[in-house]
Amino acid sequence: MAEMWINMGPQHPMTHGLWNLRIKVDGEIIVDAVPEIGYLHRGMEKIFEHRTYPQIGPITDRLCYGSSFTWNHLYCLTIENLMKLEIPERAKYIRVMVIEMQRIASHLMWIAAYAADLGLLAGFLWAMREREIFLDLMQALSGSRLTYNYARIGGVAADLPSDFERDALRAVNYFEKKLEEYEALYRDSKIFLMRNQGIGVLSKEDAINRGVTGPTLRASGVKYDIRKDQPYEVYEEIDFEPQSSPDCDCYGRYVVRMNEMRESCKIIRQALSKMPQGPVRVKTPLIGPQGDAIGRVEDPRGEGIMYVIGDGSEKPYRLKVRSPLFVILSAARQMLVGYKIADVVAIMGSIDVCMGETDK
Amino acid sequence: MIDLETELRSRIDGLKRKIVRKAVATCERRIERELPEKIGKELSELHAEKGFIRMRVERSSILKLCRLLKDSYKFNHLSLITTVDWDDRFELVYHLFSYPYNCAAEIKVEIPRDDPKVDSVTPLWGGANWHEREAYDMMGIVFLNHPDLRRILLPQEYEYFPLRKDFKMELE
Amino acid sequence: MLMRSKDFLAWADDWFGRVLKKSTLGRAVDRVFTDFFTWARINSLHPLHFGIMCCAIEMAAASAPRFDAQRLGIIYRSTPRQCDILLVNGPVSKKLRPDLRRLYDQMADPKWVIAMGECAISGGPFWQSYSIVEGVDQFIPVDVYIPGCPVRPEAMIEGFVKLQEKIRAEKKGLLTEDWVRK
Amino acid sequence: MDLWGISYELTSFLIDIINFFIYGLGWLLPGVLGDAFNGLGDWLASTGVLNILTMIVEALIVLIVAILNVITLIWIDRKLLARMWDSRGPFYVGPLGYFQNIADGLKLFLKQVITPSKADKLSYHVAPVVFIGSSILILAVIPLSPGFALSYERAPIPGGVLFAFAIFAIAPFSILVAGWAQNNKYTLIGGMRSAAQMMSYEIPLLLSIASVFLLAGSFNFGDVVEAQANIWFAIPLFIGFVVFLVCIVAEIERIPFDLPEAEAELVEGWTTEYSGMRFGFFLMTQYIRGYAGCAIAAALFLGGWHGPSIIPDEIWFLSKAYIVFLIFVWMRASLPRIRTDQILDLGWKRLLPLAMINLIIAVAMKTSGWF
Repeated sequence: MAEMWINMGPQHPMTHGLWNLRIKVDGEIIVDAVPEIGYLHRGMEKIFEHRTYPQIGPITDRLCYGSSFTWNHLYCLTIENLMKLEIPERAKYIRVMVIEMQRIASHLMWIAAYAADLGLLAGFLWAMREREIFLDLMQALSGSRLTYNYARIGGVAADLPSDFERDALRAVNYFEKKLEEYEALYRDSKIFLMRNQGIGVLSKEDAINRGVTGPTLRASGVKYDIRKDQPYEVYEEIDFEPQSSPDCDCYGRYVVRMNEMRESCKIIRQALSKMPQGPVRVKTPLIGPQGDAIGRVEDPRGEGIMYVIGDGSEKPYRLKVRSPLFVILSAARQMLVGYKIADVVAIMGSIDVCMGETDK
Repeated sequence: MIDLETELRSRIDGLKRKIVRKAVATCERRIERELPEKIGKELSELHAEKGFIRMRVERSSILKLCRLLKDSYKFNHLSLITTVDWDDRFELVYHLFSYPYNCAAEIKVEIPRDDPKVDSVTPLWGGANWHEREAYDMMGIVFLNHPDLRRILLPQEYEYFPLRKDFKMELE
Repeated sequence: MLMRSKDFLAWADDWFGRVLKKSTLGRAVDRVFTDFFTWARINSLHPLHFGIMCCAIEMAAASAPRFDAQRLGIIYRSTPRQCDILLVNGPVSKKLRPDLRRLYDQMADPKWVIAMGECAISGGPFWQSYSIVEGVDQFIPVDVYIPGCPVRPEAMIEGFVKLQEKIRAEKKGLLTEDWVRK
Repeated sequence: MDLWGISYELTSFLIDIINFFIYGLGWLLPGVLGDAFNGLGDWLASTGVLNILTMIVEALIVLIVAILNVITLIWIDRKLLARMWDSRGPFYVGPLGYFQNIADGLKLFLKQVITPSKADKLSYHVAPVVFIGSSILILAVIPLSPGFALSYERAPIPGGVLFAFAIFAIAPFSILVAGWAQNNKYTLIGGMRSAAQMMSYEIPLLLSIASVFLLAGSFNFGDVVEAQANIWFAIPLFIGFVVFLVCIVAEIERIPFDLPEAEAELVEGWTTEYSGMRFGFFLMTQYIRGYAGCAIAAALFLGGWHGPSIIPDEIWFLSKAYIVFLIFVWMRASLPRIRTDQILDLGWKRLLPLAMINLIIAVAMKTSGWF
């Protein structure tokens, strides 16, 4: 068969969002791939320049719909760095706990979409079922299911509701049992292994050179976790192990994410037990200083950075967002070429696409 | 048993952190000592603290500096390229990270507004490709020797560079 | 009297159509079948599997066990040819606009459009941004608006129920009404 | 009493009623016209016409029973899958959502039929007809019991199993044509995949049933089932049964072998451009083929209608077929989709040798005189 270009997107079940993957195939084998993004470009960075510091908070929630709290928190962290604020200890622990809950919810969303891509709808529905438990917890905290706006500059919006510790512990215990069920569905399935092992290989050198971060980088054998290597909030005092896998393939990414969920459970438990009493928020100035600051966190999808430049007014002069998926998608060609059309869904599913942050 | 294990692990972690801090300090000192000689006058600012090295360089030697940082000081991760519009000039801010030394670098480059051209760093870091395309798309900065400099987020036929300060949006 | 088969079919179609639409026979047939057809339409709403932003996640959550939109017969189809509903669940950027219009045009009649969430209704938090279309109703007709940012799954199912009510109230028959939108 | 007998009685009863009026008219009208009506009545009551009309009635009965079964299967599929996914499935339309499929079908019937302007018009319209027509033909030869089978004057169809599999093999042709005719890259790839998959799975499939023919010594459904009066063939030919099940899943394109219509990568596969009832035909045909596959599995390996005679034969047969279908549903709920090259690998490198081994076992059993 002659070579031909196939457009996958913007409306395509593989895309999970809104982008276009143009692949050139020779029969069933991919010989070239060109990702095309920007269908969800909302001009976030321009909007940021027109809003005051507190007004930006809710918009950063919409940066990534899979893990909105991480981005909200990253924004607050960056502005705190800019204003040189020290936030209360209890707020830090609450943030860490909510970030990890968000990480679990985000990874569950990932495994759901990934399973649906591979044709395993049971995986989709089961993961969505367990995700609801964590959404309930977040709802108790903030009143919203998806976009929480819970982090504030100088702390968090409100203290934990009553009995929250009990519910959270119960949810974590329940979820750890359910994770074993997932493993039975995925890891113990021969077909799942056949579809994932040796697929979408991204070598260590390539991964570093292309700027790939997060679980995708760790699955390529680089044990680099910002939570461990450049700790923010109170990650320094929490005992956990960054997960990595030497596989470099889709299965490696699966293993890394599954183990990260286990680690997140551990972190939630520790954060709950070590959490001190005290205020959760400090007073903050409305006007930011001149100068620049950078915030850097480990998003569920990779390295999230915000770089803010203040000009001494109530609005930021420039707020730049570094989205992990934006960079990982640019490495799509390296991952795709040489594999089959059917592998596109596995490879693109394994990097956990979220277009909100990518297109900004 | 478990207590012993956690105790041990936390001690090992502490040791590791000490080693890393030492490595960071070494890296910082090396850079502070060696870079001004190697780059020369064009490196107008160099300042390091807590593993975060700030540099300011003329645009003609950005590629030279980046190559040096990558090859000699193992800054193997280009994280971010920010463009800032200071009304009279553009400024590019590169954020680099080094996985082995665990330290960060920030390079600022100023570009005149009437000639927004700068060397591309894509030959060094493949990940710079899309960052530079985004910078072109949003701010209209042309990267020389870039493999594929097209608009990335906006439609190809779009006429403006929206993040420039003279592109006004009726938004209040 | 000599006709080619195509002409004959067109002639017969026209003749039957005229007789059925004008005469009481057509109205009688409609009266018998309209309820039946409406029942089929409202119970088999297949939206297009098309996610844009936050509400797409809630759309997925709505078909998950807790909310379970499948009870109402809501199944997502991946190709626009086999869908009844275009569920616009996010802001429409200027880059997406022609593609979305094309998707709408590709769908088979009868078709409905649901604008889900603030972004699809008016642009939401990104209102007046340089790259956002202020509401999907600027270029395709919308039947049901579901407010919320993001829309909760219950609200989405409620929106579907509202659409069912709308179809039931329209009570369009097979013969006397033209389904193709002008 | 068998199907032919029932249909014959029914048809002759109907013709008697009609003839009452025709002879009445012949008696009333004078002269040549009256003679003509009398002649018409005689012609209608003659054996040849009666037989042909009986065959039509019989075919209609078989078709309706089969379609009812297919609708039930679709319902079972949706309900059971939903339960395995921890949700409820269709719920509000009819008792336990049984009428959901009917609503879906009726709605598809009312949808606009779009013909893409660049499609190959003739093959675009013919392909669904060939697909559903060939699949319904399979149902003609499947007996639910010795009585409930399509026959002509109580003579069963010779070589029914062979006929069923010959018809089964037509489907890839129409899928390929459909995929080509829509002028869409996804459908083309889907069609190619489907053809490759079905053709490579025909061989182990036919080899596994060859062993059944060998033991039963006949190509008739009736004889094959009668040969299992003492022991089901699934027990001595267990390998063959497994090979047959895997192959039939591939033939009816269900998960894990549904890659021709892999919705994640190929946007509903080879039906992407079909809309309205043409798509409905495809959807329904896949379940018709599923039902046919399950019924054939029940007849060839699970002893057909044999069972304690408290329950009627037909119920025995159908419950066995449904149980086979439940296995398919279970597979769909718990397995991901396999890849094209892997499916061909599995077919040629695993199933084909297994089918050969199974054939050797059958030959050994036959020569040693066990059957």
